[in-house]
Amino acid sequence: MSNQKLHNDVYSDILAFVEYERGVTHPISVYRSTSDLTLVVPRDLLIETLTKLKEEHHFIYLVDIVGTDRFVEGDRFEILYNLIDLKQGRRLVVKTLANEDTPIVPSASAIWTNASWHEREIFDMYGVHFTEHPDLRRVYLPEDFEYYPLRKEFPLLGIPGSIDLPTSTPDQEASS
Amino acid sequence: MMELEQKSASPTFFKKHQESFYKSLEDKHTTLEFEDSDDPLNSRMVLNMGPSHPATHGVLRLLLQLNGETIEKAKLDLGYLHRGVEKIAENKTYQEFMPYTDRMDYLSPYSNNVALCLAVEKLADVEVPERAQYIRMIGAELARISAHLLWLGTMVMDSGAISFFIWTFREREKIYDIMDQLAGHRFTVSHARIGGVANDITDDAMALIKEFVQTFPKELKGFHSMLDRNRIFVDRNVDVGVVSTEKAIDLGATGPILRGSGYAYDIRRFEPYLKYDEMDFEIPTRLEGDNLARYYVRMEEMHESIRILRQCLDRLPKGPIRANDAKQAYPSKDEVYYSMEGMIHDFMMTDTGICPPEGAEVYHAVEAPKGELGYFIQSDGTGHPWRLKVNAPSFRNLQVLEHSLEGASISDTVLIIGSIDPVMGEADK
Amino acid sequence: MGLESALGEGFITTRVDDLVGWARANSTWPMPMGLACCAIEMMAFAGPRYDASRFGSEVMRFSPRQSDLLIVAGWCSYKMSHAVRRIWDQMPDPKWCIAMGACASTGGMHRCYGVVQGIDNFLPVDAYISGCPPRPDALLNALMTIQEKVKTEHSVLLDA
Amino acid sequence: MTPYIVLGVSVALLVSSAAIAVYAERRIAGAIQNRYGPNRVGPLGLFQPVADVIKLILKEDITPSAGYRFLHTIAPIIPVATAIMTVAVIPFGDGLYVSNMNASVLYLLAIASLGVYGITIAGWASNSKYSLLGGLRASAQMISYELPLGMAVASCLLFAGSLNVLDVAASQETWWNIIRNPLGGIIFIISAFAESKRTPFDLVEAEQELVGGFHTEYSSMKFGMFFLAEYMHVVINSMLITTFFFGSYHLPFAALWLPELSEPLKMALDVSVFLAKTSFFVFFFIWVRWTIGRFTFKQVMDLGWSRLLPLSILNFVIIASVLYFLEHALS
Repeated sequence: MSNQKLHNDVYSDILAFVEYERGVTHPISVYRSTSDLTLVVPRDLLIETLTKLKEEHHFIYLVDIVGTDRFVEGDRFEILYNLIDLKQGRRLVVKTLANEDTPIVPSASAIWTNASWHEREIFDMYGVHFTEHPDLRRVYLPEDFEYYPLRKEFPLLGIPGSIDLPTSTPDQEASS
Repeated sequence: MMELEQKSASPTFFKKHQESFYKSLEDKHTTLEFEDSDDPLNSRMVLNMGPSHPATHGVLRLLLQLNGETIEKAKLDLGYLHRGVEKIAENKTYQEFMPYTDRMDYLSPYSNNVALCLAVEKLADVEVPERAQYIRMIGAELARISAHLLWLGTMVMDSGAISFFIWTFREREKIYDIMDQLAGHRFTVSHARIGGVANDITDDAMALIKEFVQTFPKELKGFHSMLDRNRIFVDRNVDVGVVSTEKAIDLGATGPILRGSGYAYDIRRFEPYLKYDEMDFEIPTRLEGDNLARYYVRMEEMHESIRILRQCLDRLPKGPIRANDAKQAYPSKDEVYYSMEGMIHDFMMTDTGICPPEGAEVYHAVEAPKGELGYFIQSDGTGHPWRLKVNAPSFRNLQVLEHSLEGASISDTVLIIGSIDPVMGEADK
Repeated sequence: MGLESALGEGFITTRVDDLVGWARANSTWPMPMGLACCAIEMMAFAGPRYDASRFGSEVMRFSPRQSDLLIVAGWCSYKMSHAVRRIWDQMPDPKWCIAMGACASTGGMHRCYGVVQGIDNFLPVDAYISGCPPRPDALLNALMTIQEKVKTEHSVLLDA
Repeated sequence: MTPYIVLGVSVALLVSSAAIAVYAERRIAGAIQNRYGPNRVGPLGLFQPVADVIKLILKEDITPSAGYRFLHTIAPIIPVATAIMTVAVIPFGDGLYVSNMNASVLYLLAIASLGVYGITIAGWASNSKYSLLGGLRASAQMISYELPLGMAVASCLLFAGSLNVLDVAASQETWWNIIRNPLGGIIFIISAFAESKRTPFDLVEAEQELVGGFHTEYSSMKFGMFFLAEYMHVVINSMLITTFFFGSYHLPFAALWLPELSEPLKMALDVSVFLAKTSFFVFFFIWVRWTIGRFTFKQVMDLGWSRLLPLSILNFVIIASVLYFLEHALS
C-alpha cells in the first residue's frame, strides 16, 4: 500500500484541514474508494468548505458535479464535486447529501462559473434545487416535463404521454 | 427552423420551455434594459439558430440577441439528442453498456470504449495485458486523428471552403478502413472489452496502419500549407472567440480549448493511463486562446498522435490480448467453442457480467479528442452500475461557448462553434 | 382529342408521367437531417468514395423549402421530433423521407424515455435503412429505392 | 436584321449557358473533390440541369404565410431580367451587337446595380430573419463594390476615349487593357466576383451562417430563377471581364499579325474567341468557388472601402495623367 501512502502525503494539507474542521463544528468525514480522496461535507458547511478549498488549497478547476440517487430513507441524494488542484496535480471529491423532502443544496456557481450547467443538469435529472443559482432551468428536457428521469422510481421507458409527439396534421396555429 | 423564431411570441410546442428559454435571454444580466423604451426603433433582433442548422454541428440550438450583426447576448439550448444513457447504463451490465459509449462521441468511438473499460477495470481491479493496452492506445490515437480531421473539415467548411471538407473526409475513409479491419465496423467499433480488447490486430490491419502512419504526415503537411498562410482563413480566425486562461479554467474548459488558452492540461500526462507515461510526446499549447490557437493546437496534436502511433508500433509486445481470469473478462472464442468451462464462463459473463465490490466508487478520465472524458461509476455489487455518470467534454466546452459568443458577429459564430467542436451526442447524453 | 385517340389511350399522360418521374428521380435534393452518428455516415455518402452526386443528389439544401428528400439520420428525441416534423411540413410537395439507421426506424438500441421509438410515429417514411449505423452503401441503396419509387409514380394520370 | 438575330441567339445562349454552367460547376466540383459528379442522367450526365429544371417547375410553390406575396413573387424576376438586359450592349464580334448606344457603359453600370433590388426585396418579402440578413448584406456589399468597379471601368474608358462599349472593345485590338492597365483589371475581377456574389464574397447566401440567405424561403421555380440568375450573372460577369480587359473578341495583338479575313470567317473567329475567353472565366469563377473560403462581412467592407476604392481612384488618376502627359509630349 505504498501507493496509498503516497496519496495520503499528497493530500496531507487537506487531511489537516479536515482535522481542524472536525474539531470545530460539524464532522467532515474522509474516505477513499479507489484512488481519489473523498470528503463528505454537511450541507450547511458546503459553500464554506468549497471556498476554502479553492482559495487556500488551489482547487481552482471544477471538473464535474455528479448527482446520485441512493434511494434510501433520509438523505436520498448525493452531490459530488470533482475538483482538481492544478498546482499539485491532484484530484479531490467533495460529497454532500440532500434529503428527499427538501432537496435543496447551496449553489457553487459563485465559486466556479461552470458549476452553473452541472447544477442545472442535476436539477433536470433529480429535481435537486440549488439556492442562489443564477439560471436554474432544465438543461436537457423541456420545461414542460414534470418528472425527474434519473430518480430510481422513474421507469426506463418513461411515462407514456409525458412529452407530446407532434401532430401529423399541420400546425393549427401556423395556419391561423 | 426558420419558423421557430418567428413564432417566438407564441411557441406552438413546449410552451413553457420556449418561454423560459426566451426569458432567460432577458434575465441573463438581470436588468430591465430589455424594455422597449430603451429600443424605440426595435433595432434588436433575436435570432434563433438551430436545432437544425447547417453549422451547429448537429442539433445545438442558439438564441442570439443581435444588434446589427453583432451578438449582444447568447443562450444555448441543449437536449435535442437527450436519450438518457445514464438511465440506460443502470439497466445494463458494464459490457452491455459499451456500444452506447460508441454513440456518445461518435466522432471518436474508440476513446469512449477505452474510457469506460478503464473505469470499470479500475473499479473491479482488473489487470490488462500489455499488448491489449498498446492496441487500445493505437485505436485511441487513430480515433483522435479521425476526430480532429472531421473538426478540420467542418471548421474550414464553416469558413466557406467546401472542398476542404471532402479532402479531410478522404483521409478519414482510410481510418475507417483500418477500423474495419481492426474491429469489424467502420466507426462504431466497440472494440475494447473489459479486461482487454475483442480481437488482435490482423496482418491486414497492421499493414494499413503502417501505411497510414507513413502517408498521413504528408497529407497533414498539405493541409498546413493550404491553411497556415491562407489570408482569408487566418484573418477570419485570429482574435476571434478569445478565451483567456483564467476564464477557461473558471469556465471548466477542457481539451484543445484549455490548451489553446495556454494551460497544458492533458490527462495523458496529468494522470497517465495505459502506457502513456512511457511514451515520448509533447502537449501542444498556445497562449492566444483564439480560434487560430485552437486550430494550431489540434493540428499539432495530430502530429503528436502520429508520433505516439509510431512508438506504439515499434514497441507492440507479443502476448495475450485479454485478462485470463474468467471472473473478469470474456474467455476467447476458442475456449467457448471447445471447452465446457469456457462456455459456462461466457454465459456467466454475458448474464451477470463483472461484479465490482459493493459501494465502490471510481472516477477515471481519459484524454478524448474533445478533452477530458471521465466516467464516474458507483457500484452496488451487482453486474449493473448503480450510477454511471459521464463527464462529457463537449458539455463543458459548450458552456465556454455560451460565454465567448458575446461581442462576436454572426459570421464569427459558426467559426467559434466550429473551433469549440462540440459533439451533441455526447453533450446531450 | 384527336391526338389522344391516334396515339392510344393514355399515351400522352404516361409519357408525361415518365418524363416527370425521370426528372424528379434524378434530381432529388436531400435535406440532411443529421441528428447523430448516422449523420457522419451521411457525410461519407456525399464524400469522395460513395459520391451521391452521381445520382444528382449532392445538392444538399439546408433550407427545407428547396429540398425533396428528408434523410433523418440518427435517433430522434421527443424534443427534436417537433423540429423534424416542422421541417417536414415546410418542405414543398412532392417529398420523400428516408429513416436512416435502426434508431430512426424503430428507436433501435435507444429504448428509453427520451427517444421516439421510430420516426414513423409522426412522419410518413418511404424507405427504412437497417444498421447501426448503416454503411453509406446502404444509404445509396435507399436512394435508388426512392428513385425507383418516384419513377413508377403516376402523378399526371391520377390528376386526370 | 443582325441585331435581332444576335439578340435571339445571345439570350438563348445566356439561358442555356446558365444551365451548362450549373452542370459544369457540379462536374468541376466533383473533379476538385476527387468525385465523379453527376454522370447518370443522359450521356455524361449532361441532362442533369434539364432534370433539375423540370423538377423545380413541378414542385409546390410556397409563399410564407406572413410574407408579402406580391414582392415575394416578383423578386426572382429582377435578377434574371437584369442579366438578360445586359447582353444588349455586349459586342460578340466586329459588328455583332444588339444595340449601339453611345453611352452603353453607363447603361451597363445602371443595369448592374439594379440586380441587387431583387435580392433585397426577396430578403424582406420572405419575412424570415435569415433572409433579411442576407438581403441587407447583399445591398451593402453591392453598393460598396459598385464604386471600385465603376472606377476600374472608367480607367478603361480613358484608352477608348468613349462611353461606348463597342469602342472599348475595338480599342483593344493591339493592346489588351489588362496589359495597359493591370491594376484596374485585378480590381475589376475582384469587384465582378463581389457583384456576382460568388465565393469568397458569397456571404449573401452563406450556407453555413444564413442557411440560404435571401432565398431561404424560396421554393420551386422561384428558387430556380435565383439559381439560374446566379449562373447567368457568372456568365455575364465573365463576358464583362472579357470585354473590358481581355480584349473582347480580339486575339492577342491581333492588329499586328492577323491577316484580313473574309466576313463570315472573321465573324466565326470573333465569336469563338469571345466564347472561349468567357468560358475560361466561367471556369475560373467555379474554380475559385470550390477552392477558397469566404470572407466575413467586416473583411468584405474593409477590402471594398479601404483597399479597392482608394486603389482604383489612384489607378485612374495615374493613368489619366500619364495619358495626358503622353498626348502633350506627342503634340
